[in-house]
Amino acid sequence: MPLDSSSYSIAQLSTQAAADGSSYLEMGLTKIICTVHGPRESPTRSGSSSQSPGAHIETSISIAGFSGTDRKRHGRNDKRTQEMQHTISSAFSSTLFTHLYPHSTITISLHVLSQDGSLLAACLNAATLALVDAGVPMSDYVVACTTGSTASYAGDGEEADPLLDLNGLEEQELPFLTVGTSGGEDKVNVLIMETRVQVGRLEAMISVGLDGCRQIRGMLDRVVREHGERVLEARVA
Amino acid sequence: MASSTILLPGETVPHSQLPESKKGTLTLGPNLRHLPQAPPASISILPTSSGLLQSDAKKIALWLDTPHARYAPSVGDLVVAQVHHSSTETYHVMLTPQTPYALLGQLAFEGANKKTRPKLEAGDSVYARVKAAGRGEDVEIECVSPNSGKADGMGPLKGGTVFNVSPAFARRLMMGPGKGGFVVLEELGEKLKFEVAVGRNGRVWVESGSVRATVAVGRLLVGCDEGGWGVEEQRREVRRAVREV
Amino acid sequence: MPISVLPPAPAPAPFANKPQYGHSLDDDFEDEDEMDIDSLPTGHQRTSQTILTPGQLVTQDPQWMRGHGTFPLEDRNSVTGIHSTLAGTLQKTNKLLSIIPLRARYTPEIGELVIGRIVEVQSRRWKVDVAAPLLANLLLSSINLPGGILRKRTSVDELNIRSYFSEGELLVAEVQQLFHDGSASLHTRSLKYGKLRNGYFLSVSGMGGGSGVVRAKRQIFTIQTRRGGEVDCILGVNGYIWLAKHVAEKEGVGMNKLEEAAAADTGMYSSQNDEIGAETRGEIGRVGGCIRALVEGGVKVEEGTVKRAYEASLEVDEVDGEEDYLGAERGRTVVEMVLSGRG
Amino acid sequence: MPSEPAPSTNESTFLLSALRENIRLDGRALDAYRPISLTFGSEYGTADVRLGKTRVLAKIACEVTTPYPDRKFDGIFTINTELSPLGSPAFEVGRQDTTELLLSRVLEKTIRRSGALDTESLCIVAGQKCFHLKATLHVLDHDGNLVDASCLALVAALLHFRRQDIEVKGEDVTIFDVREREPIRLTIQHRPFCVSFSYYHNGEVMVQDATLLEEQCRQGEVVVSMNRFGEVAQIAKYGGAPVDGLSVLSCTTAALERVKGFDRMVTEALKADEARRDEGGLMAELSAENERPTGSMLVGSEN
Amino acid sequence: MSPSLALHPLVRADGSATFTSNLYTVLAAANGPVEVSRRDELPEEAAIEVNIRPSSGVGGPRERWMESVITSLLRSLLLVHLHPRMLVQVTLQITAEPSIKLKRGVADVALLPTLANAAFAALVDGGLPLERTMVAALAVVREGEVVVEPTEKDLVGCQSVHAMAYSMKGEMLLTESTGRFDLELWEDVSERLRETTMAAMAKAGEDEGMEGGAEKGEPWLRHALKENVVKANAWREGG
Repeated sequence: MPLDSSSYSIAQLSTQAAADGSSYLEMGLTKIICTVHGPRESPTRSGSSSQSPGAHIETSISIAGFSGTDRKRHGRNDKRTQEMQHTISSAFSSTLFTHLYPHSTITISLHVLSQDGSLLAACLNAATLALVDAGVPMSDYVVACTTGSTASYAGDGEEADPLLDLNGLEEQELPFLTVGTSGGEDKVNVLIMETRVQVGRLEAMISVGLDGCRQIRGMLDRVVREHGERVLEARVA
Repeated sequence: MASSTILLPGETVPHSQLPESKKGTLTLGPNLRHLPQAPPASISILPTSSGLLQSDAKKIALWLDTPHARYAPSVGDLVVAQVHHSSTETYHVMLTPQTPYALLGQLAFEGANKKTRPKLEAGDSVYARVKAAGRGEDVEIECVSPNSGKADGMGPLKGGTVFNVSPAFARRLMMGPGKGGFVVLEELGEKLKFEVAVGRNGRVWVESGSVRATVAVGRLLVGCDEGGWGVEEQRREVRRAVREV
Repeated sequence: MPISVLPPAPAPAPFANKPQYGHSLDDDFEDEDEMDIDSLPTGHQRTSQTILTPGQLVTQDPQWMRGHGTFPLEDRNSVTGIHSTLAGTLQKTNKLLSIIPLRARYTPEIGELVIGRIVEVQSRRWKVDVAAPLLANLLLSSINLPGGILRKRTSVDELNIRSYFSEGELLVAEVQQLFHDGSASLHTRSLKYGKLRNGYFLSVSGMGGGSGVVRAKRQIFTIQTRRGGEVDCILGVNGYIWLAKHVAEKEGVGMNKLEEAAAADTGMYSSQNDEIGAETRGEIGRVGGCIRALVEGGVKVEEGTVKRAYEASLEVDEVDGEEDYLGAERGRTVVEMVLSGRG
Repeated sequence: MPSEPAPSTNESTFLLSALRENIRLDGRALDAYRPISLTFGSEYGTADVRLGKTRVLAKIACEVTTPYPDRKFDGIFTINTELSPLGSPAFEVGRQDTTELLLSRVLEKTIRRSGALDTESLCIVAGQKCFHLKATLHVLDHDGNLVDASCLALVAALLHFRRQDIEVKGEDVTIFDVREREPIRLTIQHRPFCVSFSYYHNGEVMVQDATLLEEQCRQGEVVVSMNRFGEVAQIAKYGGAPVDGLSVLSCTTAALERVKGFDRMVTEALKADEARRDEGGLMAELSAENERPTGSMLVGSEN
Repeated sequence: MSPSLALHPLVRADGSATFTSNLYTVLAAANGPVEVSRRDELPEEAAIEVNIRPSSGVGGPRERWMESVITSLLRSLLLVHLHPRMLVQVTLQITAEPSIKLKRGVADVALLPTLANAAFAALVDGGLPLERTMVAALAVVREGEVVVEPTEKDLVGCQSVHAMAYSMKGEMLLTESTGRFDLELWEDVSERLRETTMAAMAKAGEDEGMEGGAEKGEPWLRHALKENVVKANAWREGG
């Protein structure tokens, strides 16, 4: 299934000069700014805190009050947000070469300006770009997308048509999951599903998701290369 | 031998239970304290926990055993410690979780000098003896015998794995064959080849070269601790374990 | 001060306008496979002009060795290849392949000149921020103490440690040693190193970026400004830059120990600025503006470019009339002049 | 700040090499659970689950309150998980930690979001009065796999719970004391259970019901929640080392088998508990009356 | 009915105990001595931290108040100076409560003896150094009559509720009362409670000598602790 990407996704690197790495990503109407700081020395190194062999990855997500339609205030202590933060941190801790940076911290800050579905996926993609920009070594990009299933959970599995990259409205109506890959060859890094669905439906959903991730990886890779070429041009000039 | 006096915290130890030795001073072991302000005629010794009063007439010692207490380091104890981090001259090691780290000098190994000292990483295990432990001060351990300057079996523990048992069980294991009510290690030793280092802090290191055998030894120890097996049961379980390996 | 309002940058073109690139992972890996490594010249400062991205296969040829920015990965046919971990360019040093990132935090190396900020004072050392992943160490024994090199360190010095450097103060130093975790140990045992004052700090992205400070023959130089006298420029390899009023060196070049001691005594560790004239301040600001313009234009910052940019800024002033601000259009003009001057 | 100490290098290296040979330190098969025991308390809505050394106690309480203004026809159902030093000296009172966060999120998604409890049935007078059902989870001993044990305890407690009976006459609501009228069961629409998989060696070794040590050494986990009809309530794989898509799918297959076992076990335990309570014979007729609505709901979810 | 006490029901905590009175069941865990946060560290003695957790929901001001009462009681029991700059942590989980709703103030006082006994037993189990042995008990005054160890029914409509704890030597360690009563009545209650608590700790020999020993109940605390010790030392006979 081709990802409908015409005039749809926009991504940039090095958008914030003050950060070690930064990116701006749009997936549909979901818009995210990501900044990466570090690796830098962990602030608390008292005797009791453990001397971790590798860098610690901290993620913070701030969701702007105006990002959704309902103008809800999203507290930092919201458990849903905290869960996303945990997911992003642990997704990257297996992909980044954290052992190169003992007792230091890499901070990923995600600012959600507008949300319309696929929030976790967009956050993961934006963070990947910002980390590449920051020059943190990684074994592969982490790329993610959402897939849904058209029929409700009670229906017959055969007729259900999986769909890719859901917007907010679709997420409310359909069972869906977020799948993130890294390491190539359809390796699943992140898989989060929060809606009820018949078990038979999963296989199709996951395989469509993996295909979507492959396409998104291509996009992100192109963005990185174009950015790199621009940088090189300036250097040579 | 074991007396049958069971005391509650704050009860006075009956005079009849004091070791009958005129010479030498009475040594008070764990969980007992002496109230000096009491009239001199009556020696006032109070237990701080509930337990069975133990006495040793030869050493003129008196102590109380508590079954479940957290391990409290005391000088001379052998422990299995885990390196947490290192600073310039010392390793900071863990004896029990959630307690301040004990100190292990980087040169407190057999024949260690600046060049030959063993390099330990966080997470490594050592078999060591408690060198100093006092109220309100840091616990110190060492991997070298203070008298001989030899390792005496202490030092870094390579390979194998560590099993957690209760400190009381560890102490009984260390009493030697038969005395602590355990025959597991002895029985096993006849059938399997393995190394073991019992730490008073409730950690037992086992290494046999084979995963299966190490697991078998560990499971027997843990089973013995948690199941409270009698001698016969221990023999039976050992036989079964050996068959499986 | 005039403020220039920049129009928002046009949104980058959406993906679909371009040909699909690297449709699948496998394509990616195989297409990029045969990079012509052999024709790449070996040595520093000379890297390939192709961008490598994280996860990409560099080569499967077993003759090459893995350097920084690469990792080994076995593919389905259990052939181990060298893959990139960074977005950057390939550098070849004999048989060693490394990836030079487009941008990264500073990685200290022995002998490099850095500018740092004191973050923490400990009993016998300072912790210094040098824009690296870990804070650098500066031992009390690695600094020159007032009273000359022969002076013995005493416990009084330990107690007075804050009188040499205290939190927030800036210094220029050299990387003396690296620890196994990659953190640096600094020293200031030379007259050109030590506490910084009488000037202005700015930070640009460090090594490996498209712009910023690069290692050069001279990191410390003096610009003879038109009106404000001489301005000292210290370009820390870590991307920290110090611009200050030039302080005349005491009597000649061949300093002996006595003179060193004397120099050390006179306010070596003073935190007070000297009197700086308004014109000098203006010129310091102009040099700062030039450096910022260079960074914005993606030009590397080194002695040559900074000096040329300064000259260019004066020319711009002659054409456009005098103005302090060197942003936006004026900045771009300066950069163009610098580049054309070189070409 | 107390924390669970990291296992020593000896322990983690050994555990990994043992798993390479498909050996677990306690002698279990990779897909075997530790002995499970489920007991109910004397009060309704109390379930105590032991999973080896892990032990969790779920308690359900109910009170009358006003519903949320935006959800007039729904009662309130909250799940509260707090880890205390009871479960492990490493837990601190009032501190937010990841274990607790993930546990509460998984339970939230598995039980609340999947609609296991019909919250509409907790409504008394729309917009004015409703029941607030509070489920509290006490972790008494933590030796790994809190998620599976907690979910099992919570579902069992919900099935065991009886709320006070009510009578609505226009605006007047009478709430009957337990002594006056036999309390009634909750409307449970389906019974989801969690099955957690820990994996090692890049997903080549998958282990069910990991102990604390196994959890500390793992590369990642996959938590699958589903009911015995194969409806998946949630799946969570929060990062960790990447694994094949196929092995995630095989987790769901294995989970289904396990869930069927859990379901059977809960049913039997409930039956046994009822038999015990029924000894007096007094409750026989009353409970027969209550059997009907709950039974029909179960059938309903089978379609 | 004499209260029941089970020692070491938990695995992870250093010491633990389940105590069931006529009204409540409390599960107690004691950890210590463990590392203490800088903020709570005391230079000369161990800090004591008590946490009370209601059976459902999270604790509030009532629990905080009970915590402060139990903390000061434990301070008089523990030999805190033996572990300076350390922490003794006691967690008390209420697992069963009376099914009827009690008045707030009444319920708080009524819970105290159960909490105290459970906490004490957990400390003993955890081998923490104690200065003395104690037992707490509850009494209510109902229609002018003192009822020791009341049941749910006794609590409804009582005039006053009294929770007290005594050491083995008869020292009063805790007294909390609520309701309407005068000094004379309080003295009467405290004497009755003293007898009850002393009986719970009495040695077998003394018990018979006591007047109306049977009525006061058996020395359940001594029995429970003794049993625990005997069980732990069973191997000595076998070996």
